[in-house]
Amino acid sequence: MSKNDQCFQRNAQSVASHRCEVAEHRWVNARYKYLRLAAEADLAGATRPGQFYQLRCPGTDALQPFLLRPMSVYGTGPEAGSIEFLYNVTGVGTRALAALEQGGHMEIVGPLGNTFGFEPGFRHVMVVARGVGLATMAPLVRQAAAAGVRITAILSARRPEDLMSEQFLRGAEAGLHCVYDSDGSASVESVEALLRRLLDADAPDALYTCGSHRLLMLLQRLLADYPQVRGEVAMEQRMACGMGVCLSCVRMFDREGDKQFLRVCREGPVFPIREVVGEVEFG
Amino acid sequence: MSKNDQCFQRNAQSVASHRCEVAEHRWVNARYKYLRLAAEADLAGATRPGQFYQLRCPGTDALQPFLLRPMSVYGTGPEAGSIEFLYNVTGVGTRALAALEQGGHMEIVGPLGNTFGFEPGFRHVMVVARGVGLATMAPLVRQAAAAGVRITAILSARRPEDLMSEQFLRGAEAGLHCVYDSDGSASVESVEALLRRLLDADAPDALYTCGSHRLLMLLQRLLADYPQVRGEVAMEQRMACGMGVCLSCVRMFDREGDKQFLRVCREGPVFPIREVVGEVEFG
Amino acid sequence: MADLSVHVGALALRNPVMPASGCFAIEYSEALDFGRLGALVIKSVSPACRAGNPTPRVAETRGGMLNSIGIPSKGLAHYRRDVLPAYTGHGTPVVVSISADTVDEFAQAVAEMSLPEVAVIEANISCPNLEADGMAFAMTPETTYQVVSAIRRRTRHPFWAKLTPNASQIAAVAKAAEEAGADALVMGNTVLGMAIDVRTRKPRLGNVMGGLSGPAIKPIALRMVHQCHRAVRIPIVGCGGIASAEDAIEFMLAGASAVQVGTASFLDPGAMQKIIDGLATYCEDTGVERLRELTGAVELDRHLSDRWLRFAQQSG
Amino acid sequence: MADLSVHVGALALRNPVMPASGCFAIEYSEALDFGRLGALVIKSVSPACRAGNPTPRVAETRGGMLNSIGIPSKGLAHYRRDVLPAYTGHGTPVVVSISADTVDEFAQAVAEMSLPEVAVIEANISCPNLEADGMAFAMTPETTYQVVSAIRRRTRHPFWAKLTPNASQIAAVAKAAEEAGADALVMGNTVLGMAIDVRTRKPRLGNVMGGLSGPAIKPIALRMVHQCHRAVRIPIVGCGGIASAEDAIEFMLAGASAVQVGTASFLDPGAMQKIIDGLATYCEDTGVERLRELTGAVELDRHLSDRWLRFAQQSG
Ligand SMILES: Cc1cc2nc3c(=O)[nH]c(=O)nc-3n(C[C@H](O)[C@H](O)[C@H](O)COP(=O)(O)OP(=O)(O)OC[C@H]3O[C@@H](n4cnc5c(N)ncnc54)[C@H](O)[C@@H]3O)c2cc1C
Ligand SMILES: Cc1cc2nc3c(=O)[nH]c(=O)nc-3n(C[C@H](O)[C@H](O)[C@H](O)COP(=O)(O)OP(=O)(O)OC[C@H]3O[C@@H](n4cnc5c(N)ncnc54)[C@H](O)[C@@H]3O)c2cc1C
Ligand SMILES: Cc1cc2nc3c(=O)[nH]c(=O)nc-3n(C[C@H](O)[C@H](O)[C@H](O)COP(=O)(O)O)c2cc1C
Ligand SMILES: Cc1cc2nc3c(=O)[nH]c(=O)nc-3n(C[C@H](O)[C@H](O)[C@H](O)COP(=O)(O)O)c2cc1C
Ligand code: FES
Ligand code: FES
Repeated sequence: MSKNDQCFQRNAQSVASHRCEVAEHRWVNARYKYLRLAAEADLAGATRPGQFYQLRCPGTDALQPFLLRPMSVYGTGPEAGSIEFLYNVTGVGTRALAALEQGGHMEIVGPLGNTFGFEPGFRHVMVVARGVGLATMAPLVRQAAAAGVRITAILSARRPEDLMSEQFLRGAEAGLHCVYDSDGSASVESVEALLRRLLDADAPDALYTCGSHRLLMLLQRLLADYPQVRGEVAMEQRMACGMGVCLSCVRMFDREGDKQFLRVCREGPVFPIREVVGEVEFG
Repeated sequence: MSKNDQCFQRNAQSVASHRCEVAEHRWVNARYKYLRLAAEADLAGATRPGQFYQLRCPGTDALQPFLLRPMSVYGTGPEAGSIEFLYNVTGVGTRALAALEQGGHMEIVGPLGNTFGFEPGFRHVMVVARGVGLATMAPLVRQAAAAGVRITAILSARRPEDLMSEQFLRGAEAGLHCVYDSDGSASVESVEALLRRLLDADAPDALYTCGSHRLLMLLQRLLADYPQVRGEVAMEQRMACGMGVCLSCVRMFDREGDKQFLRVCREGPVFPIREVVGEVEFG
Repeated sequence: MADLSVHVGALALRNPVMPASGCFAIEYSEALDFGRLGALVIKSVSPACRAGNPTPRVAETRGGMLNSIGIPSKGLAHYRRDVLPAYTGHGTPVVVSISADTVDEFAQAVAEMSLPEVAVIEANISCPNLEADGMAFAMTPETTYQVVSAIRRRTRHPFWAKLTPNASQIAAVAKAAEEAGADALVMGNTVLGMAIDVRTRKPRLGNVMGGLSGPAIKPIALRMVHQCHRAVRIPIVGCGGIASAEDAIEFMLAGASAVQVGTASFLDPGAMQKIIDGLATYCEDTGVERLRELTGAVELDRHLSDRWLRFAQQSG
Repeated sequence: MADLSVHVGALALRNPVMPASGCFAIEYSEALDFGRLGALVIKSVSPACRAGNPTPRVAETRGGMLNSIGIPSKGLAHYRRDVLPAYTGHGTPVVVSISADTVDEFAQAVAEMSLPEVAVIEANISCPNLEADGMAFAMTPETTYQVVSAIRRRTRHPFWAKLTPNASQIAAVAKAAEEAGADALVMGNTVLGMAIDVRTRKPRLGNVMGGLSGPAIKPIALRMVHQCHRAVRIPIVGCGGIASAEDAIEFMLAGASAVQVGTASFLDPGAMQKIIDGLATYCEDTGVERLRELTGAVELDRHLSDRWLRFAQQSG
């Protein structure tokens, strides 16, 4: 666990619960909703790519979430208080959230977690995304585009209608490769072949992924053959505090030969792909 | 406890939880809100004056009521599914309710409780109301007006701006007497003098009251001198089930010389004024 | 349509959903068809006449409520004559719940109520034992054994012992009830709690303390059902915070053969019927043919701790 | 501005609000000024090194959450060197919480942590006692007495015994802790609970059972604070479901001298500061000059039951 003079890994200047107004809230496809909130504070200035907030999803008669829900920041700005999320409507909390109407209010806590290891001096980055991973990496894509860094994007989805490539790139230019379960192009073998071709043709400075454990394991294996490429993944785990306090969100990582439990909410959510221990799932 | 062939006092053909849409919701004065709901079922046809519903006030982030809140029906119709409430915004539940927006939804359970003992053959009725009592007796006033029965109304309030006489009469004609704390006219002595004058001048067939324990005690005393006048009061008590099941809402009454605990939600909320036992408050 | 029928010992029920004692009465026939419930459980009656506790008798808390109704009672004769008959004509088994102050009074009352029209007697041994300084019978294995065996000696009727979640050694209490001859356990009653009005500084209940019920206590009751299920072989009726079909399933998976619904009916008098309908839907959606097969079917991975320990030991 | 300061025994606090162990760590300095809290209570440490429990370690319930974090620990030496120092420079008393597996280990660990920079040691005797088959020390008065007196013999530091709401005879446990020499009680820890995912049929926690915390348990914890307050003369620190200034006041009225806030911080890391501000507002609004005067100030009407009985006896 890295240390600074505050005796802990500081991820943000300050973290607080922000009461926000729902500025925009709409379906993107059959399963995902886009949410834009307006806060008083300068969240755009305080938040870096890869970071997340915890959302206090407002309860409804039938759905009464208690814990906050961790959500990656999908975007910020242009107003200082403007912050965007893109989320999959699945369980109690996200279904309750989906019922929130424009003009309504909700609280979010953050910014939380670390950021992607992006350096403006990079020449070329590669992003491999599936599902919610897309929301997490969108700010990184924007950052890379703004820095004039070349982007190669591999997007994986069940079917073409699930892909959301426009939502991912948001106008950024990228070499785009789309793969699908429906036509077999998203199988591990096909993606491996595609990735090797891309890596061999023009190895990026860094490769980022989020949203699929299978892809993560594939990339970890591949990266062994490309030692010069930095690899990073944004991970998920059940959370309570989201701030590193409760120790609920641990996963095991192999950091310099030393296997240790790290907190996804604090030392992560972004970890070096090479450090991930391909643990079995517990419980 | 009166019995019928169902071995219990049946107050309604059937009781259910009705999901309603908020058709209208607005402040009437600084403390009271008017709420009109639209249900699928024919609540107008099923509900009689004096009956109440239990409202499932939707929770907010800060306010999370658990139990339902008993509220008298302030009015029904003209649509079959239309039902109105008039409520004082005070504690957790009513403050949460006050935040509910037009177009939103909520559930209500009912109809519950008994009805006022009104007979169409009456010539003249007197109503003595204060505070929320006004909401409870408004349907009775409408019923009396529709039956062509003459109405004398004594309305009591802290100050003229709290009175809501229009909300009470809703266009019905009545001999209206307003008394206020602010000018002393609502003191027990003044009201006693007023009532004696009215009763002596033209004794009504029945006298109804709701909303003030002090007025109730006064009326009980007065009615001893007017044995021919029927007297009824709508009572309140903490409730859980609202249906006569949990036994939480009992108060003591003197029914034919036999003191007994009756359930405000089932044998009431309307009781003969003469049966009320002026109990001390417990807890 | 899936088979929702269950057994609680020898007693067959058309479905596992029945009311919890004190949260049900004849007035609910305005909202429910009693012929479609699994059983009808009536409010506890005590042989001694009592007025019940001072008002206010209920207060709400987060996700639940406190009650201190007490057991208002006009005695067994009145009960038999004026209360019981209304429940017996619906083609649904009737469960009579008894409370009493002493072991003998309990046994005597159960004997007296072991009537042909009564399918089951539920002994609410979560109520205070006057011979043990007001501590509930079911608080210790010893007092549980005493009262349950005394009851067993006096009745051949099926009888269920209703345990209290306030007991710390619930498995031992459950075993004592089983050994003493209870036919089933009801797990459980309310959890003792309290609330104070910070404005008036007075307790919110006239009786100061009262029983906490509703969804707030569900995880506690569920845990105890699971612990009882591991400890005894007699069937368990789960109770505590059940408000939906999923809650009922959760209790069955933890080991319950049937469930009781209390507080949820106060929020919707049609709740039990909705739960029954929801059980049928759940079975259809998940391909369960016989609901009763869910009893105790929680999937515990007995090797998980070991695997975790081995996994965790890799760390420094 | 009202005087918010309180005493817990000899220890003076600028206000009664402190975190609950395991629900606070140095990272909250991003959200809170540690110099404005009443005290800083650190996550329990055990002398034995442990990885903690399998994931998932948390699950939500109605109005609360279950956790089975366990007490991950790298031992006392690591704690003293790498954990403790970050807490000691804020001008706010530091409370070190200790867990251990046996009586001796407990006493030894407390002795070792009785350091000048530590204001108080909190003994988390709600944790499993390996010598009593894993049952928590604080489950019975006997084991409570044993462990607390062993600790007392080894330290002169102020020390608080943290009790568990799973104990059925809480007043007797509290008395045992007092007699054995605890300087104060913390009432209390989480309530054992369980949840099952009805889709997967698996327990929601890797460890199957876990501790219930949050507003759901508030009425239970409050009742126990009241029972402890009646039973002992040492001060009580209230804990369980406190999420607002009104909750804190409720616990003080019931008998707490100070309060701990756990789960509420997870929903808002600034919760403790909001509670402190709310206490000041409450005092102003209600004319309370010294907050500490609220301790035990619940207005109980000792004659209410009698009055009620006389009143009720009028009925037939
Ligand atoms: C750092 C991080 C960033 C995330 N970003 C996004 C995002 O941008 N878009 C998006 O759609 N989803 C994202 N997720 C996943 C998202 O948190 C879960 O989908 C969500 O919590 C599910 O909540 P629910 O109430 O719908 O499900 P429920 O099943 O009701 O949740 C029950 C509990 O499990 C937790 N939980 C369920 N699934 C997950 C999960 N996958 N990861 C962690 N906890 C979970 C919930 O938070 C809650 O505590 C992110 C997760 C993490 C950890
Ligand atoms: C039959 C009946 C009809 C009523 N009709 C109306 C009406 O038409 N308009 C109106 O404004 N009020 C009416 N009331 C009173 C209304 O129920 C309470 O004002 C309301 O419950 C307060 O809820 P709260 O959440 O704001 O207060 P809280 O203080 O949060 O309530 C806490 C608990 O106490 C109960 N409670 C509080 N005050 C009362 C009370 N006076 N009577 C019964 N329970 C109470 C609540 O229902 C809740 O269970 C009626 C009460 C009864 C019994
Ligand atoms: C208002 C009320 C009255 C109750 N009366 C009794 C009773 O008379 N006998 C009994 O055994 N349990 C009684 N209980 C406990 C319930 O039967 C049930 O065990 C408890 O409420 C937990 O279930 P729930 O969370 O579904 O309500 C009562 C509960 C409530 C809320
Ligand atoms: C995630 C989590 C971890 C906890 N860890 C500890 C611990 O290490 N030691 C301890 O004494 N209590 C621990 N507790 C219990 C809390 O200190 C507190 O007693 C309990 O949560 C009740 O308070 P609350 O409802 O305010 O959370 C933990 C609680 C939670 C939720
Ligand atoms: S969620 Fe609490 S430590 Fe990560
Ligand atoms: S509120 Fe339940 S009996 Fe009246």
